[in-house]
Amino acid sequence: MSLSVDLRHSQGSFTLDARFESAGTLTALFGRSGSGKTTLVNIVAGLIRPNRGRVVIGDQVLVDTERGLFLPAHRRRVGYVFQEGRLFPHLTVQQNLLYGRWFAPRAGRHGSLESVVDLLGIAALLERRPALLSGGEKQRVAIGRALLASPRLLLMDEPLAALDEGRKAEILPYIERLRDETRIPILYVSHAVGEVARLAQTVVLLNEGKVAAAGETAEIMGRLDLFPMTGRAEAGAVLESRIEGQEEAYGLTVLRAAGGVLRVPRIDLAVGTPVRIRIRARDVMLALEKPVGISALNILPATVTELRSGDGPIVDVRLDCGGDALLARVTRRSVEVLGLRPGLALYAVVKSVAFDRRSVAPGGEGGGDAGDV
Amino acid sequence: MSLSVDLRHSQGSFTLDARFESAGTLTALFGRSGSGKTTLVNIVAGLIRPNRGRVVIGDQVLVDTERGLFLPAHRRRVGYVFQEGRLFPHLTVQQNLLYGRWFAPRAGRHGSLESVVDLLGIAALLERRPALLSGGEKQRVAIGRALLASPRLLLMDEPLAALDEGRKAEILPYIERLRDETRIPILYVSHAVGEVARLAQTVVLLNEGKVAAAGETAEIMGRLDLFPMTGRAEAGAVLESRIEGQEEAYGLTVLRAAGGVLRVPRIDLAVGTPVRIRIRARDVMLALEKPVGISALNILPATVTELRSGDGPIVDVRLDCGGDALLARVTRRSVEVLGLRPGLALYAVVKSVAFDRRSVAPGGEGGGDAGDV
Amino acid sequence: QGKPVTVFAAASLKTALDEVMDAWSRESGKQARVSYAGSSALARQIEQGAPADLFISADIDWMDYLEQHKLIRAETRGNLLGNSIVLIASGAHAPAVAITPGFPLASLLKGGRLAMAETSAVPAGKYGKAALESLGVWTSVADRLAQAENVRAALLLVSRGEAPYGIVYATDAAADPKVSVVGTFPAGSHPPILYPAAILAGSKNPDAAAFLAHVKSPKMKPVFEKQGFTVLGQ
Amino acid sequence: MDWLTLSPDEVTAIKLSLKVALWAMLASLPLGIAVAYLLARCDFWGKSLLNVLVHLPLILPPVVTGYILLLVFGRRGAVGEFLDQYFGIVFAFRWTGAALAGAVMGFPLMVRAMRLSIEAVDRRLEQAAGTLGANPAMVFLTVTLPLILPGVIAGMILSFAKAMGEFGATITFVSNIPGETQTLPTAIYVFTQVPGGDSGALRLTLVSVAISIAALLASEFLARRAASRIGLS
Amino acid sequence: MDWLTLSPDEVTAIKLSLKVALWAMLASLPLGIAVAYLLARCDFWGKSLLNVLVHLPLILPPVVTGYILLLVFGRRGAVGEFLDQYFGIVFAFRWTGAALAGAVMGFPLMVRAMRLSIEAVDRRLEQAAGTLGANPAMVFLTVTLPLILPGVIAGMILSFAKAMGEFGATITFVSNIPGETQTLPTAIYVFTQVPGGDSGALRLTLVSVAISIAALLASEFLARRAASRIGLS
Ligand SMILES: Nc1ncnc2c1ncn2[C@@H]1O[C@H](COP(=O)(O)OP(=O)(O)OP(=O)(O)O)[C@@H](O)[C@H]1O
Ligand SMILES: Nc1ncnc2c1ncn2[C@@H]1O[C@H](COP(=O)(O)OP(=O)(O)OP(=O)(O)O)[C@@H](O)[C@H]1O
Ligand SMILES: [Mg+2]
Ligand SMILES: [Mg+2]
Repeated sequence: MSLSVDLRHSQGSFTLDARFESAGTLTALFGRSGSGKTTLVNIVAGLIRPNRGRVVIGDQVLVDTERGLFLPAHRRRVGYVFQEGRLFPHLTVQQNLLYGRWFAPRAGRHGSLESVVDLLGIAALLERRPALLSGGEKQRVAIGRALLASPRLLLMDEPLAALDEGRKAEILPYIERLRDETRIPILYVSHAVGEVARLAQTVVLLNEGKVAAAGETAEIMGRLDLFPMTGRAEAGAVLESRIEGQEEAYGLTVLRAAGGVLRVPRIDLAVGTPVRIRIRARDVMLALEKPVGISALNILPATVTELRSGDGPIVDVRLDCGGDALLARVTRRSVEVLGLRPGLALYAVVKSVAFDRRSVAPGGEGGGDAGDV
Repeated sequence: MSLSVDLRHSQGSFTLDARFESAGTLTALFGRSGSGKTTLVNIVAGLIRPNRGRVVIGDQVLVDTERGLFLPAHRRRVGYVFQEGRLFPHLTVQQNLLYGRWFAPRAGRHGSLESVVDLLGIAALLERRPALLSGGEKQRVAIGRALLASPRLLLMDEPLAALDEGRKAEILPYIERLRDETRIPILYVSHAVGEVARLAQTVVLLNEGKVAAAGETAEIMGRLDLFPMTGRAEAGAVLESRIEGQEEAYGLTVLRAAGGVLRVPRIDLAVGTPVRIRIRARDVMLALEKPVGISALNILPATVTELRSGDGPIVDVRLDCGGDALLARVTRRSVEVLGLRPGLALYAVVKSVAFDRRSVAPGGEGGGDAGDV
Repeated sequence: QGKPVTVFAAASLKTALDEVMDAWSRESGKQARVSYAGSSALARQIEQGAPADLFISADIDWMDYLEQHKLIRAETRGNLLGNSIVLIASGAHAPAVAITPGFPLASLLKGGRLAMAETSAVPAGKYGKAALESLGVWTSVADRLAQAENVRAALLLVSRGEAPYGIVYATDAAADPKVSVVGTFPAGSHPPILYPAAILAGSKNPDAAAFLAHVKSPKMKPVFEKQGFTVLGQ
Repeated sequence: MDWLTLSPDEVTAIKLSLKVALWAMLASLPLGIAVAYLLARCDFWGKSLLNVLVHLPLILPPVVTGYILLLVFGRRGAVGEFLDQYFGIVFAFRWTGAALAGAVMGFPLMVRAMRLSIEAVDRRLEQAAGTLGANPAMVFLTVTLPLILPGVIAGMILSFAKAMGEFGATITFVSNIPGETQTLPTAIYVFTQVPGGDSGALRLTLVSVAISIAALLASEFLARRAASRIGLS
Repeated sequence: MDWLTLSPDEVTAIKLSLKVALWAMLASLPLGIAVAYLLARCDFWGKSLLNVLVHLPLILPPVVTGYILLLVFGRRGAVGEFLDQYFGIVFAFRWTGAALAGAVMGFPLMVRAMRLSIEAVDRRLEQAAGTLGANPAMVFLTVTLPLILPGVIAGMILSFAKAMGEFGATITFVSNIPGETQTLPTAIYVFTQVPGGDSGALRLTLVSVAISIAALLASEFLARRAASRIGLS
């Protein structure tokens, strides 16, 4: 389902002026603290009435100030994971979780209490009241509450910020499944580039209330000029590939991208399934000759297309890898020593690969899975 | 100043039973959601009276249930950055920031309002009330408020969780400076292994209310058996080194570790200063022959000492690198193809280096700096 | 057995009237009930259609008011009881005071206050004021008054020693051992203190007249006299 | 201890007082909550007027309030006549009138307590309930109401206590008819009006205080439970 | 409109009423806050007793309260005698006594409002203030008090309004001395006791209502400001 936003809203000295379309089921809102992410989500949820503008999800108009249309929050059926929890203090965890159920139509329910409770590891907390929970426990209950409301649109404002890596690693695949299986549109706010790159089909980059960039995750994450905003450390490129085969013995899956063959931890998908993989610039090394006797599994021939140095000793290198763009991050010293320049043919040595099943057709045909080596 | 904790406290069905000593000025509390981190910090702050136990900071006893001693919170002079903000809603941001000042003795003040406001980027918010701030803005004000209270002990409960990478990158060095210059002991709760590894001298790993491990950051982060708790993705080793020289032209600094020479983005410290560097396992590649014509700057000869495979295709390799331990993460396939086994001599190719000035003497002699290539 | 007779009576009559009522119930087997309150409140309620049969007021004015508005049966109106007002002093053994024209009340007060019921609204206060005026001492004590909500409150002030002297009904003074009656105001010094009674125009209870007759009957005389009232003959 | 024995009339008065106070409290509760909500949350024309109206019984001497009630709700009163004719509800000189007087006198106290609680509710929780599909009425029932329970209980006990103690307006409005409108306070009042009535007044006062203590303790208990459910303590 | 003209005595009564109500409100404020805090926050032996004591003026008929005041604070009363002898404070027949009566009658209302507000304060904010070095007294002054301001204001207006309307306890305690203890309600009462006094009662009632409207509007304004400072609206 597509999400179309075209808004203008002022609060105090801050003005949100955002316009974007997203066809993806998971749209990431990305931007620095105070850039207007929560404000935008609140407008979509119906908690703020925008000064003017239009929000449409699928074929349902949520707001249209020109036509004087404003669907009240309780009729939007959004599941909103708030940045600050907002659990009901007078209800137990279980009652909090089931709150949205009372109001959701029976048909269209997805996710049972048990499965969500299991996923979030909150079975032991069901009888407690929120005041007695730890920060991360509260956040998990808030996620569960939104999921169990069987929403038609999921709004998640930094849902995983308070969680440890282990817990995140358990919840992320669930969100991916949700995205792919139920095809509920998700608007996802996060500061973690890794999360965004992994989950989002579309990224909207907000900067001081304005949309600095919006588009396919691959494109946005690969744009060197956006690094100051997307964060350098996590920058990378996204490649399209297909599953070529499985190496059962090693627990690896072989992928074929335009630039060559890649090996990644096992993906449980049929041969031929399209898969999107993300390769962080910092995980790519450049070699003039094809290295041998090396632990890295993935060595792709490539050509330098662009060099861009930031401040400091670092240079971002854009490569052409069989038609796809690849990013590598090296030092100025290496640029000089290796004589890197546009046009130079060399090898990209990729150590880690983050990947993500590319959704091909609506309706989805199986669980996605994800990993990070 | 040393921190010594020996506590037993029950709340509901949860029991915290923690005992550790930390000589470091920054002690990281690390552990999964619900493992008791906040509870421990609250006890140190004086907000919870433990059932029994003792907390001593430097030569000051904060609690000693055996001797019936309990220093009330307002006499402990801690600066506590709460997990949930807790800004005073009736005060402006500026008044919130200066609140602790009213009660702090004039002598011993560190950090001016201006410098803290600048650091946190909240100059435009000073006249506002907390209700009108974004999530990250609130968190920044909370950090400022604790810093400006001129505390003798800083307690930070996930202070950076709500902040974007850019902002984090600005605040982290400040915390490092605080740690090194003012030598205020800091108890720092975080889920981000990167943050912990970078900041902490001592790591205390909590698991279900018990101390699973406590000790030097290098040791804890390098222990393969703790990976399930510390998180695999960020695992790595910490090496001791000294500044050997500067390569001004490239913006690089040359470090000498036991295992060889390393090049890292410039550190503004005098030659000879000891520096601690962290090398993530995922950033280390193994090569049987010394690679040439490669962009990685750091190639260290090493010997395999231990192989430990987890579930899946990944194997963690422990290396001996001139006496220091180094970790590398490779696939089972590579182990087989390269024939990795304990005793094998090979080369560790290190792409990225995270580092951190090792504090040598009390009193500190200059600003630390940090980077990540 | 018909509906009980409902009597609206001034609160100060409670003790006596309760006894009278009991006697009636015993004798006639019929029921009566009394709503005791201030005369003014009762009169206003009657004006607003209160379901009362008989009104016994402590105040001529309110009975006149009802009569003007044709709310009582004028032919049944009669003065039931009489009372007198006395000067009381704090303490059980205060010396008597001769209440004569121009008697030195102001100097007796010695800077204290003279406790009275409210002099423009409450009957006992109005009578007291009239008496003091006719005796020519009003102006000397007008700014030394402590005007209470009712006679009982005035009595309380003297009884507690808050005020050295007070003017109350003889009926109230008799019952309090902590005050002594130091003089009685001559009957001519104030309008007669009367408790008029009348059957109300809206009364449909046939027993009302019987009850009124019972109240007036000589048998009940001692009951009222025990409380210090003068029972007025018809 | 003879003077402690209650006469049958007094027992009747006690029972009546309880009935009157309970009804005064319960009957004014829904309106009280509604008015408190309006005053706390809404801005409308005439809000100040409503506010003044609610406070009036507090400001006016009770006798005046009682008189106004008599004029309005009495048999000859505009509203009284109407209610009698069309609904058969009569207040004049009935225990219902005593309850009305008690309710009116306690209304400002009840409303204020509940209003304070409503104003203290974190509206973000109500928003959260809205996003989960609860319409405004459900939000009120499932979130606001439970959260303001301590205030509702406080308002109820204030109203009850006031109705138990109310005398001026009651005696002016519905008089002091034994078995019908003679409540504890009016009975006490009459005792204070006659010589030798002190012991009677004291006796009934003790009863009145005992009842209110019981009510107060019950309310504290309930409020404590409500507060602990909200996690305030 | 002749009947609207105020007599000099009435003007005096109005001024006195204002003075009495203001003092009643202000003088009971510190004690009210302290008691509200105790009841909201502390557990101690005799808490229920204190609670009952505070509510007593609400429960008892005002005449009884006035009577008790007279017994305790009268010249011959235990406390009254002591205060007179050692501090020269006299309540009997003085406007101070009227203020005391007003304060006592308004006390349960004041305490309840403030107590509700205190109970609603997020104690985690007070803890935060504590960690920043504020001792309990400073925490109260800089955090708790500003946060309960709406409740304090509500308590003040309730106390003021009650003192403006109080009549039974006042006239019983300090009687009705023009210029000293004759407040508006007692003046109104007197008018209601005589046939034909209605216009006078109405005139003074209007004045009383006007004053209270002004006070109410002022309190609403202040409460709104306080609330917006807390960010509640
Ligand atoms: N007041 C309380 N009463 C009972 N149990 C509590 C209370 N507060 C916290 N707990 C429980 O104690 C455990 C530890 O809580 P704590 O807040 O210390 O966790 P934490 O390590 O800070 O977790 P997080 O990372 O999620 O903030 C949790 O299981 C929590 O449910
Ligand atoms: N009610 C308000 N009135 C005025 N300004 C506001 C209000 N709420 C937020 N702001 C301002 O609007 C801007 C955007 O706020 P918003 O909460 O949308 O930021 P955000 O992108 O969610 O940031 P964060 O990552 O820190 O949560 C901020 O500068 C904030 O100070
Ligand atoms: Mg936000
Ligand atoms: Mg925590």
